[in-house]
Amino acid sequence: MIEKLSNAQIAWRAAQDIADGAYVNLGIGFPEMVAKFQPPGREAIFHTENGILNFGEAPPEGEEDWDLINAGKKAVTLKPGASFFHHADSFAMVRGGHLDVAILGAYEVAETGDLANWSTGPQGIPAVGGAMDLVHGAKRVAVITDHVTRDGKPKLVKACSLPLTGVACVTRVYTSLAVIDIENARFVLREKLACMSLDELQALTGAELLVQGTIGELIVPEL
Amino acid sequence: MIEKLSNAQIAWRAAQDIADGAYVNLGIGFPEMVAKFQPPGREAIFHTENGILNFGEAPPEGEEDWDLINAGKKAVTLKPGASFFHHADSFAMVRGGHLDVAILGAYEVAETGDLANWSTGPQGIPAVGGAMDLVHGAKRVAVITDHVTRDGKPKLVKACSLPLTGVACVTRVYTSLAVIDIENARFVLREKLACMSLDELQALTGAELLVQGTIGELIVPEL
Amino acid sequence: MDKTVADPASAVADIADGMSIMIGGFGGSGAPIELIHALIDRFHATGSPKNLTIINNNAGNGRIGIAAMIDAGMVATMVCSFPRSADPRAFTEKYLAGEIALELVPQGTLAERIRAGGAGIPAFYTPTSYGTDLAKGKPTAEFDGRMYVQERWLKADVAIIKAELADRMGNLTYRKAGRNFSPLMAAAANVTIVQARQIVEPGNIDPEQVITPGLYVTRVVEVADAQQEEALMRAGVAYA
Amino acid sequence: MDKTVADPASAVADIADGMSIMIGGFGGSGAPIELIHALIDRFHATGSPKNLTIINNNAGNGRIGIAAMIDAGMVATMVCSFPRSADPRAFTEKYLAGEIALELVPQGTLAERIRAGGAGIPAFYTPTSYGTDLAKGKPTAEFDGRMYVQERWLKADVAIIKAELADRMGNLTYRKAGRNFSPLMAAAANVTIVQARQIVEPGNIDPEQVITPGLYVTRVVEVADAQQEEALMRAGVAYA
Repeated sequence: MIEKLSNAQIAWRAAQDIADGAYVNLGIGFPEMVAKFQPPGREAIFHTENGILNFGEAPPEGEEDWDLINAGKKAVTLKPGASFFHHADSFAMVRGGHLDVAILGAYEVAETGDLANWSTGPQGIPAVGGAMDLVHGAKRVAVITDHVTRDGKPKLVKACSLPLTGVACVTRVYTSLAVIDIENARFVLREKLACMSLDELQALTGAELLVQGTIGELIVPEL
Repeated sequence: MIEKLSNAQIAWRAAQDIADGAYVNLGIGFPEMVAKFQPPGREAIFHTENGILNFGEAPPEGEEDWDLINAGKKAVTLKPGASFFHHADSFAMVRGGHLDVAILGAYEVAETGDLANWSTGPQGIPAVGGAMDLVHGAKRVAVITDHVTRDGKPKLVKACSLPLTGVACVTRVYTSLAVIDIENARFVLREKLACMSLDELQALTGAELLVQGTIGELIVPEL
Repeated sequence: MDKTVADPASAVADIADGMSIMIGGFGGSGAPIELIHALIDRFHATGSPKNLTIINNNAGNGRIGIAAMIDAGMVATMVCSFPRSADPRAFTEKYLAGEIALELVPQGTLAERIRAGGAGIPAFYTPTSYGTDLAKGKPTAEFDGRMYVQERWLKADVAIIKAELADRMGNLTYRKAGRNFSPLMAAAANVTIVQARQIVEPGNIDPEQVITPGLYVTRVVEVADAQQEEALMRAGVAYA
Repeated sequence: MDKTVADPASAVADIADGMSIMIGGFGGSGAPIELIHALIDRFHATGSPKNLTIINNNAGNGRIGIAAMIDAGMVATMVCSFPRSADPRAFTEKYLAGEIALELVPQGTLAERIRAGGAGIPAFYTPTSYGTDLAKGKPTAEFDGRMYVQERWLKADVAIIKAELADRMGNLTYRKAGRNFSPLMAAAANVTIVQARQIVEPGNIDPEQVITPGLYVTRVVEVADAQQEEALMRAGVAYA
């Protein structure tokens, strides 16, 4: 049994690639966790779609200000140098390419960079939020995700079967097993867990993993 | 010799049609004069393209603040309830139909409502400013002008000979001799100086003046 | 010039059956609860307004605010980006029963369409949604080698929003992230109705700090101790 | 994060031949005179930068600021709405001699094109200029029975602008109508260079009052006693 990374560990790994001074949007839910793992000495500035730049952690329970929330409707705080702006200005930042990184969750990522993360199909209530804007805005669009579904099916696929969030938008995927870049519409394996062979990883991946040069070891602390 | 209205008198007449509480943009130059003749008890709010709403008169000489100017680059003051905004927001007000009245000067106005007021032809330096935006934004676009050119040629014409500022945009013209509406691509005479016959006025006008009902007398105080 | 009115009921008195209403707020942040509840009160008393199209980022939460409008049966169509919430049952039940229509719009496109409505821009191109189900049927075009979707402006009969300070000419400031869609909606509606925490005299808001200039505002009502949707929801309040 | 630099010369040191530069200001209001003059100083010392495309509402006044850049022969193309001024001789002489190109853009379209450049909107439709010479060659389209002109976004290599307060993260406020095009340009350029009257620590500008968030700003230089173009012009100053 391979010991895959926990969500916190995936988030930690993604956080290591955020440069000092980067402007970053973290999707609601699991991606929000990335903020906790900023390397010491680096200062990322977090953007939330509902009009705040440079927000910080959640306030203590009972001290929430419900006019000061993030896109996930969770209470946040402000850091020095924060600003407020309206929704059109907020998405001008997104769509205009002013964010350095957006990190999103995924149902499926295709080797073409297509992302499906907003709809599991025609049943249920569709809800898209800001995901379709984020995938076409940030300079780098990364996904954090378990490598496979709960049923063990690949989430990294040749072509998405679910409704798309965006076409050819994802450039890096951090999974519970590997770090994979998307280049020229192919998955390029950058890092994998040492305890796992390339063949084992390939068997859990729905499209071919290219190897270019050495494959790094995916090393993440206990969290 | 007909005693035509002075520019101040034309501006006075135009000012009488500005309702209490109206949001108004006055073109640079002659139209700026309209602000001086607001009827007592009425409060118009003046907009300038460079990002001020509710500005007031010029400050005393020597007390100018050159960051507080109007579109004509003249120093102005603020009234209580003023606001500043950037140029895109300023023209959103214009283009979005949020101004009640824009009053502009003219080289020519056609009976179709076409306006030419920005270019006298290919020679010289072309300069358009905000005129092309204003004619497609305000709920009511009015022109103030001498009835004829310095050479005595009609400025109210069947079709403009000079480069257009906008097509079918003017709805009322205040001239030195008359007040004329543009309706269904025709000039409709509303008021004229009492000292002048309809035939005399028609002779100075480049397209037919329709009469609908009574023609009011254009009465303006000495100014 | 005095745009103030006495109470929420008179502020929203002319909202009629079949109108489209932009409602400010993102979740509970900036939601004009008292104006919404004044509409619900009138509906219960008179049967109007109903058959409304509501434009908001979300589709209500719990049993207050927009959710309570939906529960009451006032809403025919929701235009929103994210009709989910901590407690989405009001919308979910009506939607699954086929009793409410949904126009789902990506959040940035929703904001930009409303901004375009206020700014006199009838259409614009965005990369957002290109190649997805939400772009189906929309014109597309290539600019500089990249594909874009044409989106249309969005306007409404009425906007109801919440401000922090207002002066009697309608100049507004907002509170923190409560700003969100409200300045855009104020510009995109024929009639803009504002509840403000405090109404001050003109001149008492610094002209540099006005976010919504008064020309976008039709009327203003002071609601000093406004309720907060999130707090009501967490307290389990149902407005009916 | 510290975006401050020591002086105007180092702030503009990487502006190179052939670049497009958006320059904030409307007439003298908000014009970043010290940054412009730093560019002129470098041109006189080194012959660079030249062959520039300058985007501004106007085309200079008197013999200072943009007019002095034109006089010096640094400017190949002006993109503006109104190349007239109290003393327009710098532009006028070069234009009539065929030594400078002019792209004339209606003022609201200029603002919206720059806004679109910053907002990732490659094209939009406006009623402005429909049926006029300035719409020639541009696509048109009908929406809801009215005709509109398609306009493209406008971006630049560099923006140089003037702010009132800046913090070292680049958050900005402006002074009165000096705001004009600057917030738009800050978002539409690859590199945004700011001269601010005062640089403060992050946290010393109220987040509600930030007009340009720091993510649009590349570097900031404090110019405490900035010169005013209009005052210089009236004093007959020539910068060379």
